[in-house]
Amino acid sequence: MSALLESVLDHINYLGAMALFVIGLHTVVTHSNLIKKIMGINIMGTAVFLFFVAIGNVTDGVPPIITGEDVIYINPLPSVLILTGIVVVVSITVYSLSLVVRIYETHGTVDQKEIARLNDEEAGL
Amino acid sequence: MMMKRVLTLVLFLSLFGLLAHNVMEMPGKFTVDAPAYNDTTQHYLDNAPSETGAINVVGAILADYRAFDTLGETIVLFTSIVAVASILKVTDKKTREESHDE
Amino acid sequence: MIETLIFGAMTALTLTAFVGLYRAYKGPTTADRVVAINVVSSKVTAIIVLSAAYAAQASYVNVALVYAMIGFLSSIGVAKYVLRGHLR
Amino acid sequence: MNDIIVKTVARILIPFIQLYGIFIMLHGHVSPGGGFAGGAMIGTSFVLYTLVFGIDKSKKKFSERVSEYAESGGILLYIALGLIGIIMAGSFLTNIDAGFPKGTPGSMFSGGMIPLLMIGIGIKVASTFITLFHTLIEEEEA
Amino acid sequence: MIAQLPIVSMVMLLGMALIIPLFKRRNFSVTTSLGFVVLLAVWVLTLLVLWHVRVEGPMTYRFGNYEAFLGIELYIDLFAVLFVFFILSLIMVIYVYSTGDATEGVAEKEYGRYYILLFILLFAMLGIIYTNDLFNTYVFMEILSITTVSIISIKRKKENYTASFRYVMLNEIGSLSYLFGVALLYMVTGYTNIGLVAESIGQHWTAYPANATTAIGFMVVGVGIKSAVFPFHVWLPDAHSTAPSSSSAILSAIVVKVYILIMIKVLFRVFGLSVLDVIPVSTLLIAVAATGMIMGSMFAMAQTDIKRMLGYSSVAQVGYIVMGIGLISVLGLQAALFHVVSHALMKAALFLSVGAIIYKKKIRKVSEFNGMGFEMPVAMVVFTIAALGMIGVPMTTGFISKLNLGLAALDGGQAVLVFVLIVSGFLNALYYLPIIINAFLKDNPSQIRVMRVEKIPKTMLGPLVVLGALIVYFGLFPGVLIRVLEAVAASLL
Amino acid sequence: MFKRNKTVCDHPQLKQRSVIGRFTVVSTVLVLFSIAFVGLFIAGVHGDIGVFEWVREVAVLRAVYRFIYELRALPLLIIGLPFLGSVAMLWFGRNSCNGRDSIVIAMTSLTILLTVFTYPHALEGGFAYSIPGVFGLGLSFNVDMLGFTMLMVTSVIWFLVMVYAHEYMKKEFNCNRFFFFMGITYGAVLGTIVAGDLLTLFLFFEIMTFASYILVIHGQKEDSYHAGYSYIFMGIIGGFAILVAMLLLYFTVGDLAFDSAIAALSQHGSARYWIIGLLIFGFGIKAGMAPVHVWLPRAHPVAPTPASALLSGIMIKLGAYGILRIAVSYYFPPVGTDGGDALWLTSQTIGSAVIWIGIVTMAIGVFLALQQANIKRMLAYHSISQMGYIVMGIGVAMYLGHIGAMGYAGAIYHIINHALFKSLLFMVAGVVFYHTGESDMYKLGGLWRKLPLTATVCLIASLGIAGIPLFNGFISKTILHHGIVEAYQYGHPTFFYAELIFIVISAGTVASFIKLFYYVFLRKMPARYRRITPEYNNLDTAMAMMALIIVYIGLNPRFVLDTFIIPQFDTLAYSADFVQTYVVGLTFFTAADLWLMLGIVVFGFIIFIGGKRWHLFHLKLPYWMSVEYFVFYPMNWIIKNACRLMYGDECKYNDETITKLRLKDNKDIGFLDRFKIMATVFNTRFEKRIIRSDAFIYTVFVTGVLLMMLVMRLV
Amino acid sequence: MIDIVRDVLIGFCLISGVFFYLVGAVGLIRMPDVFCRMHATTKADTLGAGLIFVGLIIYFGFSFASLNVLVVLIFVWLTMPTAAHAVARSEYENQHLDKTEEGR
Amino acid sequence: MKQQKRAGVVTMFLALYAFWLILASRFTTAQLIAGVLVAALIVLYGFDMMFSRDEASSLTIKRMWRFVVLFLVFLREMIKANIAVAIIVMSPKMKLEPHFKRIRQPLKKALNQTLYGNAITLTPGTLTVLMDSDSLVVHGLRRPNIDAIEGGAIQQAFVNIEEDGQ
Amino acid sequence: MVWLNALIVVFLIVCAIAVERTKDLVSAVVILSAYTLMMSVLWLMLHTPDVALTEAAIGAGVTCILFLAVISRTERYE
Repeated sequence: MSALLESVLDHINYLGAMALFVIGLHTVVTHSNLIKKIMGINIMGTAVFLFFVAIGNVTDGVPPIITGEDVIYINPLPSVLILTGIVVVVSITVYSLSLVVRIYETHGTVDQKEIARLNDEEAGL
Repeated sequence: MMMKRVLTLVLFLSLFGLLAHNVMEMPGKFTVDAPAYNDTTQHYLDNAPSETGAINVVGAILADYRAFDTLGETIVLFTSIVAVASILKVTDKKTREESHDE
Repeated sequence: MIETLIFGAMTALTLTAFVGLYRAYKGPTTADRVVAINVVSSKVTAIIVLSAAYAAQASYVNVALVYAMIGFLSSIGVAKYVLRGHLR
Repeated sequence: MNDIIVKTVARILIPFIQLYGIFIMLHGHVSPGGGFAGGAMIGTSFVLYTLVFGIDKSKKKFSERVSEYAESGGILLYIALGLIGIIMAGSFLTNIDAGFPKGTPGSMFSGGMIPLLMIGIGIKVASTFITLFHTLIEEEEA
Repeated sequence: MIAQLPIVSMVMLLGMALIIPLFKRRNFSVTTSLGFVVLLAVWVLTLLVLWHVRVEGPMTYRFGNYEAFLGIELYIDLFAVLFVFFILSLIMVIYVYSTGDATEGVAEKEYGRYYILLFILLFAMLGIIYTNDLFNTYVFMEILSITTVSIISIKRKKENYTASFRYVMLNEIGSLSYLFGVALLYMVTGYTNIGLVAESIGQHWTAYPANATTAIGFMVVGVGIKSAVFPFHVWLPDAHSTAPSSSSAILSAIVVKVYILIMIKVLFRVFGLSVLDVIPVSTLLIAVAATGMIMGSMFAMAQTDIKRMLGYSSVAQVGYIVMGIGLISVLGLQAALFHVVSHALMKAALFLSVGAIIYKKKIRKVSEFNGMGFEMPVAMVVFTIAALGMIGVPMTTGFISKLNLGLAALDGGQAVLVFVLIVSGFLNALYYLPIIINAFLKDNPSQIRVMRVEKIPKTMLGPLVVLGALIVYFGLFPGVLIRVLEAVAASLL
Repeated sequence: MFKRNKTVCDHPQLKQRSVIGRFTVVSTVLVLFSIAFVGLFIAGVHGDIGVFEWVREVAVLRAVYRFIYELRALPLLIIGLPFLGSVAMLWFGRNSCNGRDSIVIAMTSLTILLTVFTYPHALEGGFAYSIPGVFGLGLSFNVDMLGFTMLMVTSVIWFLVMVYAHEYMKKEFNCNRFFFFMGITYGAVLGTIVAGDLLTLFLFFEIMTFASYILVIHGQKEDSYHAGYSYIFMGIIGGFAILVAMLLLYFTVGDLAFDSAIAALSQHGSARYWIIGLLIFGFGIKAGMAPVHVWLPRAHPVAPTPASALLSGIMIKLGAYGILRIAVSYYFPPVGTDGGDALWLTSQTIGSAVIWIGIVTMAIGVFLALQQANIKRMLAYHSISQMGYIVMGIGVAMYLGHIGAMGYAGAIYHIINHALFKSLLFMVAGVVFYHTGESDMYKLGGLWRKLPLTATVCLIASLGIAGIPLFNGFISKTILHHGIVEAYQYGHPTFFYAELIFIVISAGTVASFIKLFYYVFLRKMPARYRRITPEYNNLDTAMAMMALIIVYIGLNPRFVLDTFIIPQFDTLAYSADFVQTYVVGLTFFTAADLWLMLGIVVFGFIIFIGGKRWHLFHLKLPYWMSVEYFVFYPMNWIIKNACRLMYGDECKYNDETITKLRLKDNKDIGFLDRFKIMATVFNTRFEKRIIRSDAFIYTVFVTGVLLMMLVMRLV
Repeated sequence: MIDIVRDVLIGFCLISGVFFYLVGAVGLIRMPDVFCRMHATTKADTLGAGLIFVGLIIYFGFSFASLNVLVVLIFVWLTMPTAAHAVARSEYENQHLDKTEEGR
Repeated sequence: MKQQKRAGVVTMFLALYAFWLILASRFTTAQLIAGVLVAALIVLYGFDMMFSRDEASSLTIKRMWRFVVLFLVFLREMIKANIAVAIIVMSPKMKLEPHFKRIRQPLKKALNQTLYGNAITLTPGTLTVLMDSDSLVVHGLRRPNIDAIEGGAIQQAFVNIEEDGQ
Repeated sequence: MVWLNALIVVFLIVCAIAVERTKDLVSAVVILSAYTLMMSVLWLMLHTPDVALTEAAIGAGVTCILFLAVISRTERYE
């Protein structure tokens, strides 16, 4: 038991990232509200970033700002990649949000099922 | 309906289970022995101030070693703003009506 | 000793943040949620400063500063939205 | 948000946020932060301004024309710095080899082109967020 | 100096995109002609690079003169530069077309933005193909996806928005999956450079097999979503059918292919045969591809909207390509690459000709194509050539790729795939032929009195003719191309 | 492209008289000239008159002869001529239809000329020419004796039909398009024949399929579109089957030429069977073989008469030609291999199957032909039946191996004969339609008085197809009969029943042509046909020519045998003794054959009279006997029940589109329509559903992939 | 000696700060309506944050870090009540004007 | 008026500069120069963002002292009230009488009003809900809390500051 | 430290689930901002102040407001 617990604690960030990934995915899948979907995407993105950052982490490390002291620095590369990733996800989010606005203006709803129903009606099905 | 929801939940739980199982096999110790903490990292930490003059290694990598990534990322932002403008910018009334009608 | 205390404070604050989360999820009105999140926000600010002390990294305080500055933005946004229905 | 308290606090706060944003932007190479965070902070200050004082004022302060130039300009600055690398050192986006002054590590004026790139990014990000927010909340009169 | 050309060409494209807003007040033709000049210059530069690479072998370009394990590098080998050259050529054709039509449904004010997005899209594609860095690939992938989505949604129609939304959601999920894979790879190797990762994964993956398998799964699925491999094609029909015609052509002919090139890179460059032999990726890809080949055609059959039909046809054709990749052999890869080229040509021709018809006649329904062959002869003839190519009729590129794919399948010991190939081809015939027949051999009852040959602008006519001619040319004389692609495939494996 | 503008001869006012004079005379002269030319050729071959010596003596002619003789690209020229000609006539045909037709006639007659010049090469065993680089594999052409025979038959019949078509097409629209695609088809047919490897053959075969499609749907009516769909899609299926076989072949052998495969093929077990099976399937579709004949009775009647004459006369023969070509090249070990060779065994196995397929094809064709009222439809079914004979002959040739020469000879002979009389019969049907506007034989009658020449040629052709002595059908049927008899003598005794069926079917053929002739030409004439004014024109020229050839072959059966067929055995591995004894030494008109024939005729009369008496010609076959039923009823059932299972009461299976599926008459809703409706149903059910579960699919798939990899890793 | 005093001071500040946060949390749960909850939370938060920050200022001693913390404290005290006020005001006007009542 | 504005600018500039120096954490020449430049830039650019109407007055020692006094008073009140509220919250039976009350306020300047309102909010038991130029609506947990506001110590301190400024 | 880390991860997961479960989009946004806040703390725990800063500025400030802006232009309840 304690071995398992130790293992879990060792991997806690990874596990958390996986859980968040799955939750985000679940949000995207099960919710028909478009804004909710975007939130799900955000959560997924953060999960991946968390995973990335957790890779670079070193217990009792310090941020990689070189001061000349004898300390263990964490791995700086994941942070860099994540910095880029965050902005990318934000821009995607913004773009999808603007799409949602237009969808609401044209369809009168932001619910995917409703939109599908409206489209079906329009197509005469 | 309930059945469907439960099935979905089971699916996602199994996905999580699989992922968790896989994750547990990965190198977990957050130490310098981790595979990712290799010569690249060491080189960054040792030589970044002398090679770039920046003591914040993250900044050094961001704007020097991997500056091309950052360029790409600014372009993502640029693209997103152009895209949003192309969707949301108010055009004159006539074109809008044309495009929304039909 | 002090480090342990700081760590304990961080843990305690994190635990109390759950309460805020509960209220934010449960709260009948929007104001409730926002208030709850405000609590979480201030707790987070405190945690960050505490962690700066714990990790002996003065630069972490900068993050707290960011939260102190723009943490209330969302509250104002929500307030304006509830009041006006738009953000213009 | 026609409220005295909020307005006044915003008025006090906005310059500080901006200053802090610029600080983060300029100190990307010596302390945490960088172009993104700084730019986002500046953008946030304008978002706050818009929220509190309304979009018209905000647009007057940061017009579309400015935003257009800022957006293109940020990237063009970046590219120009990169091209200097090609000319001087035979590789795009070269830092020290291309003749940018290295400075003493740790001081503000160091790191060659890194602060310049950060400024470029910061301008870009700030103007992007401002414009995005303006575009998103702006509703056409129909 | 040659070494600088790839990045210079990329910067030129980017610069073009950035200075378009400055020409806002001028006549728009100035912008388009300037854009064409830039494209032409880039094309010439790429030709130079191609020549250089063919003679001297692959070259690497390191940003900031840093070592590969520190910075980002471009790896310009024959594979990359050949496809860049091909993409540029095709884009030039589509570009010329788009200046004539630009854009059914795009407001005139948006033209500038359309071309900004177009040039950034090109920049991103060049970046994706040239770069030798996994994370950089991700960044460019995001640029690519956001630009592709926005050249769909720029049309500002009801259905465009929903289609774009679905596209952007799935794209983002795909990107994140890919990034996840990159993270997993980074975890055990510590590099993001493709060459170093490949070196390192070959040694380390037995120590962390869970890592490599999860990574390969996520990366393939992530790129698979973007390249519309069968179960993930769901975004494609809507997106392709609603987009402006030139956008559809770009999307279907090029963008999807670029993602497939990423998939090839990931599979063969990153993981390499030693891993692929053990992990059952081949089975997976082949199963997916075979299903896609049949199902895509099945779905296409019942479509009433012609562009939607073409979209589904793309799904099936992507299945062909993935099948070639999944065989994991030189022959299969070569066939897949050839089909990348041939399908790009054919699909571009199809979308552009349909676009010309929509531009002039404003019809989209399959059933309304009666008598179209007499009203718009050139467009319809090009359509016919391309459609016959899709079916796999000899003398078109489609036949050659079918031949190669079939041989590769036999070579891989998967004879049943040949059967799938044939069934798919037959299903293709089932929905392409009636259109052609109706267009040339049936009369449009409402228009029989006023039937006349519609004139389409020369800028639209030229590209159509060029594409049609290319399809036939490569169908008749594929020798050179096949030999080059064989060399490419051999170098990849 | 093909503008819908009517050409000059499409105008009804101009149609009647103005063009009769000059063009008819010219074309008659041309026909006579070509008869003379072919006659000279025949004479030259037999060495009776020193034609070749004469040619060699005249310097100019010698120069021309040598030039053409040494022209290696002659096959390419033969193929290219029709293509060029068709483009040219499209150009000239814009203004005058006479100009266009002149080009057509000139082109076809020139092709005959060029074909004749290949004879020396063909005799020497081949005439190879190749263009490397095209398609990556290169094209190659080869004219051997088999090819030459086919070329000769094709070019002569095509020429005559073109002469016929000039007159006939005046009643149709879109003549330009018709002749253009006729030319393309002609080129493709010639290309298929002179192809030197499978790739080239496939290429031209496909072109032929697509070009002749236009001919089939020329009428542009609903039924012609229906028929056209069947035709083109079956053609495509066949093409794909050939493609697969080609892939397999290229993979196993590494080459596609018609002679290099043998050693490599004999080492591959199952691939050998797959290749031949697929090729027989693919070519069999074009040949109208039994289970896949469904397109033929639809497509042939709806085409304009010249087209259907050529479809029935030439194009379906190409299927048989393909099978034959494969059989004698890939599955035919060289002289000297023993009977235990693997290829022989394959050939034998396949051969027995092919024989039975041929028999079944014959039976189905004749049986259904007897039920038809439409003349062209009946003729189409007879085409199936006669193809059965040919296929059976090929089967015998394959089955018997070294001693299968009789089947081979019979097949080729029947190809020639059937091309002649079936084209002629279709032309007759066309003439009847031309004058009366009617093609239901029960509504016609007594036309021999109005159209005496037509009646005569119809009689000749009918006698030919029925196998009456002194007409050509008798000869080939006799040879085929010898072949099948040999099959059960040297092979398995069950082929005795095949022979029995063969005989019965011959009787059925007789009966049905008695019926045709009786109903159309004899009987009492209905009143509405009394005003027909027969006049001499090109129709009669062409038909008379054809009839003459039929009679000539019937009277001089050894001519074809000696000129065309016997030389082919030089390059084939048939046992020389056997060929010498049985084929060369074959005597026609033996008493046994004549008695058998008499019996058949009598039996045929009995069938006809019995059928007329008890109305057996109006049998309606039950629905469950049709191919559609076998394929689609189960599919229908499965989809219906799957729908019910999944949707319960919401199942929209009774939608409007679906009700169409219930139609039992396969004329209204065809083979492919059913398939398309099925696909549509499937799509409407699942497409949206799949699209709307976008990210869900991702989840399922990722889970599946991870699970699969986990399992693979742990196991 | 001075160290012990400092430690004790820090300990007191931190513990009482956490205590006030705890009070805020309890109030957040127990209070009956929005405004009351606001009382509980905002105030407790403010003093809690203040105490913790003061403790940390003592901890950091006389350095720029403590100045930074002080700045953070100032900003927190500037923004938190503002946010609370904004929310309260919106809620107040909402309730009194009966615009909407959300309670799903 | 203009004078006041200029004074405001200077105040703001100084505040920003101080902020910069605190952030920079070291006094190198580069930091000092950059701080001046950036603070000046922000003040110049954001001039109309910061000063809409009037109001900043010059910073004198006296005023600063008053501020300190205000701060101390405020701290005392706050701690007192905080403990009170904590007791309320922690007691098993919460004796609450929540209510709104409109009270008058004497302050004129927006800055002071703001600080006053915030101070009220910060003091436990009371909450500024609405604020006009001459009155404000306060929500109180208990009656005594609100009653203590009007004329309380904090208000007095604010009045002192305001008077001083004029 | 590990326990705190685990606690924060649990908080994040609970937050994510709350975001998913709640029907009111405004409160979802509000909870999302809390999620971002805690994420930022986690990143400080993992010693990456750069990311924490960026996340703080972008996540808490901009994203949240942009979501709100869109909700204000569309529907509030799911």
